[in-house]
Amino acid sequence: MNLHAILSILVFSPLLGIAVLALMPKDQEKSIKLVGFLATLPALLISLAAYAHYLAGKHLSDFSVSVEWIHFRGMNVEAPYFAVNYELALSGFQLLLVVLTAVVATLASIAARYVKKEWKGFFMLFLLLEVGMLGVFTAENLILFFIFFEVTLIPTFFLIGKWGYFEREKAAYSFLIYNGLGSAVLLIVIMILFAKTGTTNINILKDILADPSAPVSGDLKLGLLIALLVAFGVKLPIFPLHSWMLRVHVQAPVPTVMIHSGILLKIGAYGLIRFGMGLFPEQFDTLSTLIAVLGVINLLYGAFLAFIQTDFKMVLAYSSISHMGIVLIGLAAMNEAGVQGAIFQVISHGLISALLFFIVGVLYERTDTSLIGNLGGMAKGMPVAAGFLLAGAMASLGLPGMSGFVSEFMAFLGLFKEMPWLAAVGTIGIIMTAAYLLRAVLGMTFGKSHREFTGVVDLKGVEFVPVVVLMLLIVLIGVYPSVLSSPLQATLETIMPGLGG
Amino acid sequence: MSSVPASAFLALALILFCIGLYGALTKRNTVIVLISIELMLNAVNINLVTFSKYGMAPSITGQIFALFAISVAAAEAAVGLAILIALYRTKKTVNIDEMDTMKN
Amino acid sequence: MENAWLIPLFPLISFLILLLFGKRLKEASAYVGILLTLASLIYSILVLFERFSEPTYVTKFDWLTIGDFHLTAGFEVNQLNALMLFIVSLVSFLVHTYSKGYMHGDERFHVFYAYLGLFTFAMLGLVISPNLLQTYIFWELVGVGSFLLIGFYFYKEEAKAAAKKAFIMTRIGDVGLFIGMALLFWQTKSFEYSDIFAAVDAGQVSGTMITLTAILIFIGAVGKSGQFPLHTWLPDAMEGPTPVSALIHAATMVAAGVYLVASLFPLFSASHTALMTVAVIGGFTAIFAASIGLVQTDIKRVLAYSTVSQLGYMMLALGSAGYVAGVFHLMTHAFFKALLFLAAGSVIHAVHTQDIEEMGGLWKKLKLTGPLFLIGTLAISGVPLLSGFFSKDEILAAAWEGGHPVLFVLALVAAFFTAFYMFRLFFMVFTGEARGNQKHVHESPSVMTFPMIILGVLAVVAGYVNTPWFGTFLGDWLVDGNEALAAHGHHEGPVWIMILATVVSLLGIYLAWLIYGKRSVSRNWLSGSGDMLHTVLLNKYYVDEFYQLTIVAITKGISYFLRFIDTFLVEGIVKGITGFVQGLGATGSKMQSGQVQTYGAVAFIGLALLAVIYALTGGYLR
Amino acid sequence: MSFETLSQFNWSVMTPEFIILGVAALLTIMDLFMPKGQDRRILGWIGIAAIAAAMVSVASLAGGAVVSILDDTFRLDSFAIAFKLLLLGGAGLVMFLAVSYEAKDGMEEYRGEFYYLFLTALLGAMFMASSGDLITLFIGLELLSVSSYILAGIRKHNLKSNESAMKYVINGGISTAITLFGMSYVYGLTGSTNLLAIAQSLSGLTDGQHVYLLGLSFLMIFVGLAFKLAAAPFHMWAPDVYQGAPTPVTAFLSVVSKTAGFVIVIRILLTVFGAATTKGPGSMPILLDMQDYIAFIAGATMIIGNVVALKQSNIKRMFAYSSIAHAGYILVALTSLSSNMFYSIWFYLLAYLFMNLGAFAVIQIVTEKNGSAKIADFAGLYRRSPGLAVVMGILLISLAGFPGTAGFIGKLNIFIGAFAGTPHYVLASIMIATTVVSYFYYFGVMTQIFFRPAANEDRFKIPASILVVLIVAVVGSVLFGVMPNIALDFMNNNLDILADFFS
Repeated sequence: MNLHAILSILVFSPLLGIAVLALMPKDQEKSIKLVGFLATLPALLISLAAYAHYLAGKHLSDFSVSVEWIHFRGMNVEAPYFAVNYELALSGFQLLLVVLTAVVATLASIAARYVKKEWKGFFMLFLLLEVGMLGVFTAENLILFFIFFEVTLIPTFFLIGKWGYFEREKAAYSFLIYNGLGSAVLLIVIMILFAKTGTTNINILKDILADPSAPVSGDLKLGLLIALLVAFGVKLPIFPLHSWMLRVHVQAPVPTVMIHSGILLKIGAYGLIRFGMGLFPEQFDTLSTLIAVLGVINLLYGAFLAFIQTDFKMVLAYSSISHMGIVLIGLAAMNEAGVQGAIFQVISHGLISALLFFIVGVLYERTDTSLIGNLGGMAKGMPVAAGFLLAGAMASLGLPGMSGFVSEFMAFLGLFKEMPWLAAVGTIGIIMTAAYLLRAVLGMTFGKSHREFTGVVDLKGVEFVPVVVLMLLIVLIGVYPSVLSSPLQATLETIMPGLGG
Repeated sequence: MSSVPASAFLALALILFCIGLYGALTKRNTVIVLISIELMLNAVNINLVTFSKYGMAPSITGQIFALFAISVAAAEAAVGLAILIALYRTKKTVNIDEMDTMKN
Repeated sequence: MENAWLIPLFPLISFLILLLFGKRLKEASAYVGILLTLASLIYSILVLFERFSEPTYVTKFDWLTIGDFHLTAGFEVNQLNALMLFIVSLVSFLVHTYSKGYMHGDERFHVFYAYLGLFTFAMLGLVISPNLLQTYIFWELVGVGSFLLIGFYFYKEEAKAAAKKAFIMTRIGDVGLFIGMALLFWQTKSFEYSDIFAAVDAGQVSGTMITLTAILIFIGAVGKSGQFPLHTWLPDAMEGPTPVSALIHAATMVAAGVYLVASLFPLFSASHTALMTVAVIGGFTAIFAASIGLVQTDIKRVLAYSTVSQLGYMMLALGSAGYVAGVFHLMTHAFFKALLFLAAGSVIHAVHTQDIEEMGGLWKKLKLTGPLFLIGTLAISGVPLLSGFFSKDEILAAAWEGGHPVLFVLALVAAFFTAFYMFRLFFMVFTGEARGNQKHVHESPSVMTFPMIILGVLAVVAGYVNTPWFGTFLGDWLVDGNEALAAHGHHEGPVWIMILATVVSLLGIYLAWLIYGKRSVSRNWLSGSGDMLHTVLLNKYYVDEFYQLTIVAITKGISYFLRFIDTFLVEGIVKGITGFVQGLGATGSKMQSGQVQTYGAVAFIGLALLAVIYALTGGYLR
Repeated sequence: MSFETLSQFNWSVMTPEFIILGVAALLTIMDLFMPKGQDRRILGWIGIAAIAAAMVSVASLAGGAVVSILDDTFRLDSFAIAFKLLLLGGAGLVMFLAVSYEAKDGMEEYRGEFYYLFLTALLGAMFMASSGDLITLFIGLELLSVSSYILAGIRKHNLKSNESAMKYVINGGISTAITLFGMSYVYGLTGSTNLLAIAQSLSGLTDGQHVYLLGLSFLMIFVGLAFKLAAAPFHMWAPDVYQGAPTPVTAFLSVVSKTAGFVIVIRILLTVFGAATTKGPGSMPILLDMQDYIAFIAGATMIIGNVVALKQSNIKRMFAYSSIAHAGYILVALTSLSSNMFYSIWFYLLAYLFMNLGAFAVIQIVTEKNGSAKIADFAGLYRRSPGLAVVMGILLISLAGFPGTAGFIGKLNIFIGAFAGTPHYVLASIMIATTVVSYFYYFGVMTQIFFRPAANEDRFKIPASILVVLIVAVVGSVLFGVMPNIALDFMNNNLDILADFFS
């Protein structure tokens, strides 16, 4: 069979679901939710198949596809210049993110059982969002990447603004505007590169920018990298560009926030690694100290603020900021350990935050609150949920044997080689993480129960699927990290020579 | 015959243009505003005719242009006045500063 | 030995089984736990004996690849590991058995056993780790196990607080360990103990770096072993069920710190400063905790502080290059302290209180527990011919030989204190007449007494594996084949030390008897001597309060400051920008006055503006 | 000029114009002789047919060499063809809107005029597209303007309609005067009104004084023409006129009239000032010298349009500002003067045609239903008519310039031009920033449509003619967003504007 079509099928398979949904009457809740769930499966299966394909020792390049698409006219140069192809491909790194996306999307579609109204519209947008995310991670040129990037924007806006909690519209708007600005900056960078070099294919660009005779001066490169840092800094988010993300995490509905904190934030990290580091290695090196400082700031800032939140969602939101700081720390190290740690953190946080937000969603469904104070002593009422919550917290605070540790460990290990003092400061974050997570989680689960948990049912039925799957993956990565590290080796080798490190 | 220098005509045209502009931007009565616009257009015509006589490369085209300008100006004025009448029927005023039902 | 990795596996299996099926098994869970720990006990005994004859066994496989570095996982069986394996699995097994009686009737019985399994697994994994990274991993897991068990009675606010405290305080130490580890890695390019030692011997690592890393790693040990200043969590940890206190906070986990220092001894011994630090901290903690122990009235807290102080002893030993002494005391202490805790547990089980003021006169009622408790007390007080005597003597000798006269004196005083408060405890609990109601007080079931008996026996005889008289088998064995340690083997301390130690401890016992046994001296004799001092001790030198006022307060302060920034600076800027744009729009739409002439004017002004610019620049902007 | 010379001209190149002219005249007569009561919509359909025919003939003329007749006052080059297609397409869709526009407020008996005035206006625009002489340019411009004055005021019993017409006339008059004044100087300096002749004689310009004067006339012409583009500083009429005029007229002004404006601007600026030198032959042309002024106007236009739009509560006013903003975007392309300028401007106008006319179609339906044009009237549109809501959503997304729509590709084109050669970072940054600002109001409409509850649940009935517009608009916006090369390649293969623009 022809493997080149696979990626396109993978990316656009959710559209099938959209088509089916479009034909369904809008009031059949059960069947709509079922279809919505089923529609996420093809992508999941294909991505897993691709992973198997990799494990079987075959080349991921088998999947890459490139088709003539847009050719911008009037620049008085012939193709391939100013031609944008439809080109998808998979590297190890991308493969992992695609798998992560597919998994989280499927689980989120299960979590969508809590959606109360207009399931049809919800799932159509949800699936569109999945298309966008899958595309982002497989796109091989900047313009295609940007297109998919924006495709994620609009569904998310509606998913937040229509199905979210109390202040949903405000949240949706700040999401739109911040990310709009971020993508605007990104677009400028892309178009400058495009106008200067006539191509946006990442690999070709890498070669062009690598040779000193390129039409892009060093200063310009530095400027572009800083712009990229801002663009993806909004997504990641990097302090002080984070305030939108707090609102989103608090207001968005369960499945959306799972996707959002699990995948969408990771696009920022992906972009920084693939484009920031991949295209401008020297400039990245010159900025590494700054990035490390930003990372430490993120780490501590998020941690300290999470320490005094009263709403568990806010705790998680700030903890996301804090954990993304670790990504920056790892990147700033610019050595195998650091970068690998950063990538690990991307994936592990994707799983962990999805898990935690799902559990919070469950709690909210049961108790109509996510305030730590109101949930005290929850372990009495719903021990299993409490147990998983605790486990999730442990994973999040970097307990060995779970994915969080490996990434944190490597990121810091990397930085300790380059900037030991900064790293030492950063380790305060490790303590604070434990502090705020225990404060919050124990506050919810342990202690005297402030409320009657009678009638509050524990985790049950299909709710176990996301929780257990995510937990298993977290532990798997924690115990046997090679599942991630081996596909990454190739990617790292491609990035590292550029770093000369 | 003693010739008046071209610059004089141009100056006249410029002045006329400015008067017209001033009238168009300040007068309350719409009719006068329309007339002021006519003044501006006529300033143009003076320019054209002047140039067609004393220009860099004198030619008849200027005067043709002027003729077109005149006729167009007439058409414009006609339409303007027609609209003004319609407006007057509904609003019972020709004061331009009272035409502000649409704003914010 | 090739299959020593099975030893930790058994408890893990029990953990998993109980996690999944515990609810159905109910009390039967106990058997699962007991049998599986028994299995690992037997296996570890085999390994121990095997190790007597065979050399160290190491095996490892790639765990994680970072670029060119291959981080490995595996296990190693050297003397120390083998010994620890035996101690841990033994105590764990006994505690498992004991708990069947102690926890009887608890609705979360199976959860308790699951946690025990998890902890045992982690602890056993810790002791067979061949490299720092793996050690760290299990080190953390052990912490979690302890955290879970301390917080077992989760609905009690105290338990919650204690669990949180334990986790965070140990975490602080762990970070030290983490940093040390990371730095050491980039120095030696490896986490393997062997490579590290090799690199240290080869002098690849600068002296300062050795000192720095050693001390950082020691901070980790300080956290786990409840050394000053990170000791405060350990007494609070007594909120956990008593068997847990016996297993984790007396015998095994808290000793992990000592174990860590011991297993990294070559690194420490390479830096005099590091050793000195260890010794000083240890010595200080020993006397510091002992002094607090003098006045506590909660039976478990007294034991807790004595644990802290004993751990201080071990650190002191290691710090003054008494490798064998440290490990030796670690072993004996494990036995008699576990014994004491279990006995205390059985007492609490009987009288349903932990306040010694409400006990008394239990000697007659608890026919078995009493004597066993006495054995333990004698052992810890260092009365001759019991295990504690030999190990403590070894330490004093080491301290003296190591040339720390001051620490030596401190140790002596600590020994005196220990003897005093332990017997104070004993007398108040078992002698005199009953305070508080003691109706239907009864001896614990045999399932609880049996482990105590075994420990009792060990508490008596364990010392004889390493004595000045019957040969120093343990010492020789521990250092055998390891020149790095050979220097720090058994010390033949001068006899006067032994005598002095004996005298001191006997004095302590005598004083305790005068006050609490014979009551010839008023109880307030000590507190009377300075009420101030008494309250200070009672409040544990106000260390907790101090932390509350400093670290916690500062943290909170920073947080609120940052929140201020978040709400006003970050949000403020955003609001400012949006406000500006909105304002621009507002003015723009205000200009839209509906006055057509304004529009024309604007156009004209625009034109004029451009024309003026044009005129001023003479038509050439560039 | 004798009959022979007249008959020698290749009149066939004027076929499209003749068709429109003829049908316009025909409609006038039919309207005259039609019985009073009879429905005049038929005239509209005839007009549509005429436009379709004209389009076909224009398309058939594509690809040929440059033909210029009547002493080079009328020239048919690729530029003319390309933009005539836009004008005709736009006018056609507008006619569809007009056919279903409900006549009230005194325009009932003028319905006939309503249609053929569109045609005359269109005719003027087409002449502008292919005139090679200042005079014909001016005539075309005025034909367009005067017709649209009347159109704006055609609801003669409606105060707003009258008022908007009045404002339009006055501002239009002023702008015309200013433009003409500028033109008169150009004529004075060259003694000719033929663009190419002017270019010829200016290419040797050396005298600093003359250059200076020419610069001034440049400013006058540009500012004067800014009126048609609704670009700053001559933009302020737009909101009022857009609001008061009948919706089809508003649509016409925002698309066709704007396109025509760009046609004339490009014609004059490139031919006249592109050739005029600053310091003798071979030196930098005035146009490049004046680039910064265009940039200044472009920036101001984008900022004003997008920022003020935030504050609007009337959908038509909002779209007025949005159209101002879009004019600004196109001016960025004009500023950059890059080699792909024609492509980017043409493509953007094409995209704008689809998305804006589609949006106005929706607006017309909703406003006629509710009798008012408040943005709040869109509340709950999604519940009332999901189809309409989704269509509007797509069009708004395209206007906001999100990928997958023609609006996005149009912006990409402009950016390529702006960064290629000497990059215009500031201008491009303003453009992107204001684009983000525009999300606010476009998505504001979306929130009304999708999030807010509906005031009343009664549904809409969509007339066939408007349905056509909607379908064409959506298909166009999406198709050219996904496969822009359909348009780009057509232009690339058939219309070599750059080559025959100056010949």
